[in-house]
Amino acid sequence: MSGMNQVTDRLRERVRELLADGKIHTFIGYERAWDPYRPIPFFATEAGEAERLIIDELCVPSTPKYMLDFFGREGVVGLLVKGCDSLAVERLLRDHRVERESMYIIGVACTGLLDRDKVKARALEEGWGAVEEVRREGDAFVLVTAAGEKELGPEYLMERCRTCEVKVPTVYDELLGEEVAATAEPRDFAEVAEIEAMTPAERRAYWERQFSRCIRCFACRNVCPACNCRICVFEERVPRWLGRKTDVGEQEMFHFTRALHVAGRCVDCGECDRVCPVNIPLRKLNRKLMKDIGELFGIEKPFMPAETEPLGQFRPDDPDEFE
Amino acid sequence: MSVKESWEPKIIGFCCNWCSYAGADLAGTSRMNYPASIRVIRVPCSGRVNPQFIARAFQLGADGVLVAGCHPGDCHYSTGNYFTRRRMLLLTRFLEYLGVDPDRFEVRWISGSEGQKFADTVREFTERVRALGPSPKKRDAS
Amino acid sequence: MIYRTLKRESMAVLVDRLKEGGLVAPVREDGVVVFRPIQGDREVASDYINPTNSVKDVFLPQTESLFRFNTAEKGLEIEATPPEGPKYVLGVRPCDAAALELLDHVFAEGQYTDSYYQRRRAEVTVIGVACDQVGESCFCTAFGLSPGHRRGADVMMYRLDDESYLVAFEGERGHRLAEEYPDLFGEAPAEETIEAVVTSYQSREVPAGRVELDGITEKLDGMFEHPLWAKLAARCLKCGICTYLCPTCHCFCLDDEALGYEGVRYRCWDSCMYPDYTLMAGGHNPRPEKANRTRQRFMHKLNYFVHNHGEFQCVGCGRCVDKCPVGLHMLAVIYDIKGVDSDGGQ
Amino acid sequence: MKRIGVFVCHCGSNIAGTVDIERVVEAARAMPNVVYVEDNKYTCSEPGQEAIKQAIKEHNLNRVVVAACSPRMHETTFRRAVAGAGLNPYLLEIANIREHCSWVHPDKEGGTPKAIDLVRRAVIKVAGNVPLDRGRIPVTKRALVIGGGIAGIQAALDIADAGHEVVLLEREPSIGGRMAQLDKTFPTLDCSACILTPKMVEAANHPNITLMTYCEVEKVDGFIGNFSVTLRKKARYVDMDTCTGCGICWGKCPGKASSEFEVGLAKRTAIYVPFPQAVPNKPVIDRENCFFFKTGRCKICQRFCPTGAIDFEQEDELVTEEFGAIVVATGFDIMDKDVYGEYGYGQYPDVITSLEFERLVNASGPTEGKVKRPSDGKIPQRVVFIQCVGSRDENKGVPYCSRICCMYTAKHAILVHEKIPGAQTYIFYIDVRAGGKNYEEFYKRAQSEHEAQYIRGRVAKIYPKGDSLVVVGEDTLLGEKVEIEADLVVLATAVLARQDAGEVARTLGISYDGYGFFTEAHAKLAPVETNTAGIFLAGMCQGPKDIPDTVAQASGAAAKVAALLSKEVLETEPLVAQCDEVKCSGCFWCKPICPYKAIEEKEIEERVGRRTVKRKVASVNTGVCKGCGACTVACRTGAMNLLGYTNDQLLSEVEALCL
Repeated sequence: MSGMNQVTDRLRERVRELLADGKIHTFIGYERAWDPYRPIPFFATEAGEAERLIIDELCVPSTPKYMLDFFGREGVVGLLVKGCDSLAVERLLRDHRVERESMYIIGVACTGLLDRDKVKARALEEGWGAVEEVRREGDAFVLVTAAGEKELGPEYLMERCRTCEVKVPTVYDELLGEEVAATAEPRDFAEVAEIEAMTPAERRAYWERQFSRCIRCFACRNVCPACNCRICVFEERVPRWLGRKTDVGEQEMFHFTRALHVAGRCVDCGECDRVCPVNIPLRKLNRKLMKDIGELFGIEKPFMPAETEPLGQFRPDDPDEFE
Repeated sequence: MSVKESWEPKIIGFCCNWCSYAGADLAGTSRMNYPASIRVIRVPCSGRVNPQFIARAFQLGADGVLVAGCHPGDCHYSTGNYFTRRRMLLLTRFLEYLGVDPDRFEVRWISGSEGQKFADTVREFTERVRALGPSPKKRDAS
Repeated sequence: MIYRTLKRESMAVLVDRLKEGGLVAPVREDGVVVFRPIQGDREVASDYINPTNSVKDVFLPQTESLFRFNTAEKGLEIEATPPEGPKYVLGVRPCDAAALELLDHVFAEGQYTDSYYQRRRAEVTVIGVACDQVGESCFCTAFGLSPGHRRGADVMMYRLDDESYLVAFEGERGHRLAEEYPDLFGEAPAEETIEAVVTSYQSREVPAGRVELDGITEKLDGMFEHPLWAKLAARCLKCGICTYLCPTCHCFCLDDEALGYEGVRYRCWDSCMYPDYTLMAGGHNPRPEKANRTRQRFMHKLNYFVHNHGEFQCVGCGRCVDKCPVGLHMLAVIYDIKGVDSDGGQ
Repeated sequence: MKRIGVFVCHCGSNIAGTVDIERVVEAARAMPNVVYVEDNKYTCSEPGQEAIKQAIKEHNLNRVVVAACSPRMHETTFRRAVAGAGLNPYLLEIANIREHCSWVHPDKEGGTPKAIDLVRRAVIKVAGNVPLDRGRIPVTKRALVIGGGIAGIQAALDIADAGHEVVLLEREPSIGGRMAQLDKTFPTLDCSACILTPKMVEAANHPNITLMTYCEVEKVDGFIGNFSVTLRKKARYVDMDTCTGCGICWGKCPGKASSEFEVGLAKRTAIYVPFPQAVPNKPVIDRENCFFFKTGRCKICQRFCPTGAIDFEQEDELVTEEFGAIVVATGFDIMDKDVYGEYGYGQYPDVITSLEFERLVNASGPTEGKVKRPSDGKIPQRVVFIQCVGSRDENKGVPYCSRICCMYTAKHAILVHEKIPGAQTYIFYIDVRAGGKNYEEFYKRAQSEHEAQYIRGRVAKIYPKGDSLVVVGEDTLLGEKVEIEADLVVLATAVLARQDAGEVARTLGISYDGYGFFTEAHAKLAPVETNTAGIFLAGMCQGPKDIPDTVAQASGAAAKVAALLSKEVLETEPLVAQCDEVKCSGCFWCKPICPYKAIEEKEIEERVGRRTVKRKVASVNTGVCKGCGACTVACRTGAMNLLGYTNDQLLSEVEALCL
């Protein structure tokens, strides 16, 4: 296994060409910024800016959702897309929110991203200082830091990457780096089962605790590729789908609605979990619905954007437990 | 007076116009007695029932919610209740996951000729809800 | 100003006493530290740099009922709903405490004051704990604050040694606390010790706080149309994390919740980062683009507020730095502003 | 300003007996926007309705709530009453305090608070009602019938007789369909051709019918009353106007091909009419078997044609025509025979299908009506029929019953007995289904008068022995193995939907079931309608059925079409879905959920900042929408709403009841 950083030079070269040739007017990738452990989305608009682009296992934020900001604009936007991001692209395509022709997708095969918070905690503890480069060596990650090379084991992988089955983007115009086989751990829903095993009162208490922390910042919604409505119901005043109040009832309503609105369309990218500032386990809501959709309707990969969403179709012989 | 003493369950029912609402009408014309706990909202099809309506009812302290539609295959609009069934299969599980007692939510297929079934459903459902006590929302508020 | 000491083991007793009057303090919960009401045997967290939410939550709650109304019988009847809340907030970092004085500019000074806010400010005792750890994102010193600053705090605790805290009580509310629980607080240590401890906190190194802000307000005066805003805003997710976690952001909106004839008017936070923040009834939005809103946030903090109230609207708590999912935070933006030509290179 | 009047009905003692009307009236007075409340003995009576009208005028009411019996009972009555006072009829809501309250809750303490809740629900809801009007859409007074079998012919004739123009479309060179291939028909043993051909001719000569054979549907746009259909006129290479159908060309043609009409039992020429009674009786050139098209040389037909009608330059032609209604009568296929290898079809020439038997026994068939077996032309003495070959067989075939096989097999047994003196017939069956007028009698006659021997059981295998076949099966009634030596074995293979039914359905925008049969709008109450308004079904394309049922259904479909085309304009239901274009994101997940295909994609222009952008939004065809509201739930953003049952109203109803 080799790391994504290996394609950095090629990436810069291609973006430089694409921008110089006018094939694209913007390229959305990553740059290392104030906190080198947290590369941030970078919008290159001039060929010279291609030099700032990087790609490695710390480049986490998903880029496709930014396409909505380019709605109605002329020209093509270049996107750097990992496996998980490609599902986001597909999501937006199936929801008719972007046009394929408006994107030039540079795909990169990814073998799993680093959990930045875990890495950062250790870096602070051990005083690693800035990180300059991230490599993959076999199963391990090697961080080139101010304090020398540091090796991290697979336990530093992001949770969502452990069971990832889409290492190679499903959609791209060109693919950088070699194809990698999907060697995911079996996809189970252990965290969902854990909650299912609670008593109703425990579950209620659990979710009330989680939801009561919610500050309604809408980061979960805004980062989500499936939450792509022009106008979100949460912004509508008539009808009043959701009060602006943040009491427990409204918070439950918010999280209930958000989860159901992405049910069947969630690509399990896990971005909602990542951005939540107060650690609400949003993915446990999404994945509960995903698990049930899979089991009830016999959908093998419920995270894969499909021709028709599972709730927009039926089979006469669907399970019928209602008398 | 405490909530518990004065409490009678309040159940919100969503009934499709063509089957279940007609079934409830038939229970009426047949003078079948059932508890006054249920209040029915008429919808053209059970496929019109947005899960958010159900969540709103629970949020506002409904002790139970009933969704009733035509039997699968008999939908007036041919396929509406098949979509309802998918949605409700998911919703039942999701509400339970969020800590709503599954006995507070009920989906039934009730045809226009099943007045008895409507009455029985309300009676049984009311008893189950009564056994659970007032909605946790109501208890919080009191 | 009164100085006392507090034994570490007495801290628990203090918490128990304050609980009775209503206490909000940081707790560790599901991997985050947040300010929460302390009830029962809920444990107050001590090992944190700063809670994720700010102390603003206590004084300007995210949702606050203002009054109840009824339009049924005799036209309009209104009944005020006086603010409820804790009497004490414990574990406040110096930056958050200082932020309260910035909020005071808005809600408690000048021609229009906010009685709900004022009442809370008058009733709630702010008990600060000076920072033993400086976070990587902390930059309070850039705003003239420090890990041991006492601005805005009624009480500030400094670690004296492994056994005890040095406690500084300031003003009416501070003094009242000292007087209320004389049994808990020990005699003040020697003057030099106090001086040494406080100075050690106040002169503590804050690496990120070295950023120089001189002249930035003036520079921004001429940057309203600068292309930098669009460049910065490109990566913004339009979420409200930065504004809602910020101890100094204070925008709110009013809303009614009515069923039938009765209802409640409440206010709740709003964020200039939201597209509907400036949306007018007729559908016009004067800040339609992300760039307009991003500019608003930083201009407000680094320019407008300075013009209106004479100081920056930022205390360097670092929450936006830590939590912005795409690194569009105060520190990064300050560097970017400093790095560009104010005429946009034109 | 909303001014709501509430009218509480006593219904004699039906309501007043168990609901405290006074308390309901008092409670209603305090409800939001209610400016007037009264109670009446019988609100639905003439004086009751008059009182509503009076109150609307006197108190300037602009919304009305009637608390009375079920809306299913008197909603129309009260809408009319409200309209009588000049108010839009949709500014009315009904609180059902009889069927849902007084009749089921005998105690006033239970019923009265509930009645108050129900009134409040209606009061809150009606505040959100808006005036609604029926839409009007024009109707193109022409029908298209797709498929020229007996179903299509019948439907076309009936519509034409009702005075409307019809285009009867057939993809083969001649109309007639399957029925033209049959010999006799059960249970009367009429000659199929004798009863069908007059109808074919009638269809051809009817002034209101335009026959379009050798044509297919390419594309269907539009909706009820306004379909725009693109038709492909396949090149015949024969000019229909100049050809006289003299037959010289097919007499001279050297090209040979297996005859579709004779199910491969005979040959035809490359330029051909499918069968002697074909309508139109003018040939087409089968390009694949024509020497000229294969080699570039021949043109014998052209040389001999006395009228110069042969035109090798002809090309397919696309024409677009407007129709108000469409009848789909595309017929059926027969199961591929080699599914059952153990029966040796294809391997043993004397194992044939029932349709082949029809041709063998037909006087104008390849054997001129003499039942000669294919292998050596011998007259068979022992004929075995096997029913349910593919039907009712979940493993290898289809689970459903093909409905016609029992009866035609009985018919075949009778024909064998009549035509071959002394011949013996054996019929392997699972059940005999003879549910039709005179059917049971017919089947009994086959047994008693024609000595057909019925054996209940399946056939395991067939193997040859000398020049005959041994049929090995089991008699499940006797529980023993049977072996019968036969000269001919006839398989009653299953009726299947047309192979390309799915494609046709997609072109038309109608739905089809797992087998490919087109789905009727309602299994019982709308058996000829489809979910696409204006498109109707007739015959086997909807499911297996016999000729009488097919004809009845065709006439039924025709009656529906005639009723539709007799209108100048269609009035549309006002309680339909509506899309808020500002909110609509254009994701179109509402589309697959709509059973009526009422949602279309529409492009709009919009100002975004300083730019004008184009985007697609959902648009509801109100002529097609039936107001089920399923789309509203598929719409996350709430752009799709259902008039009369809006999201806002339903949410406020929930709130009103949870107060």
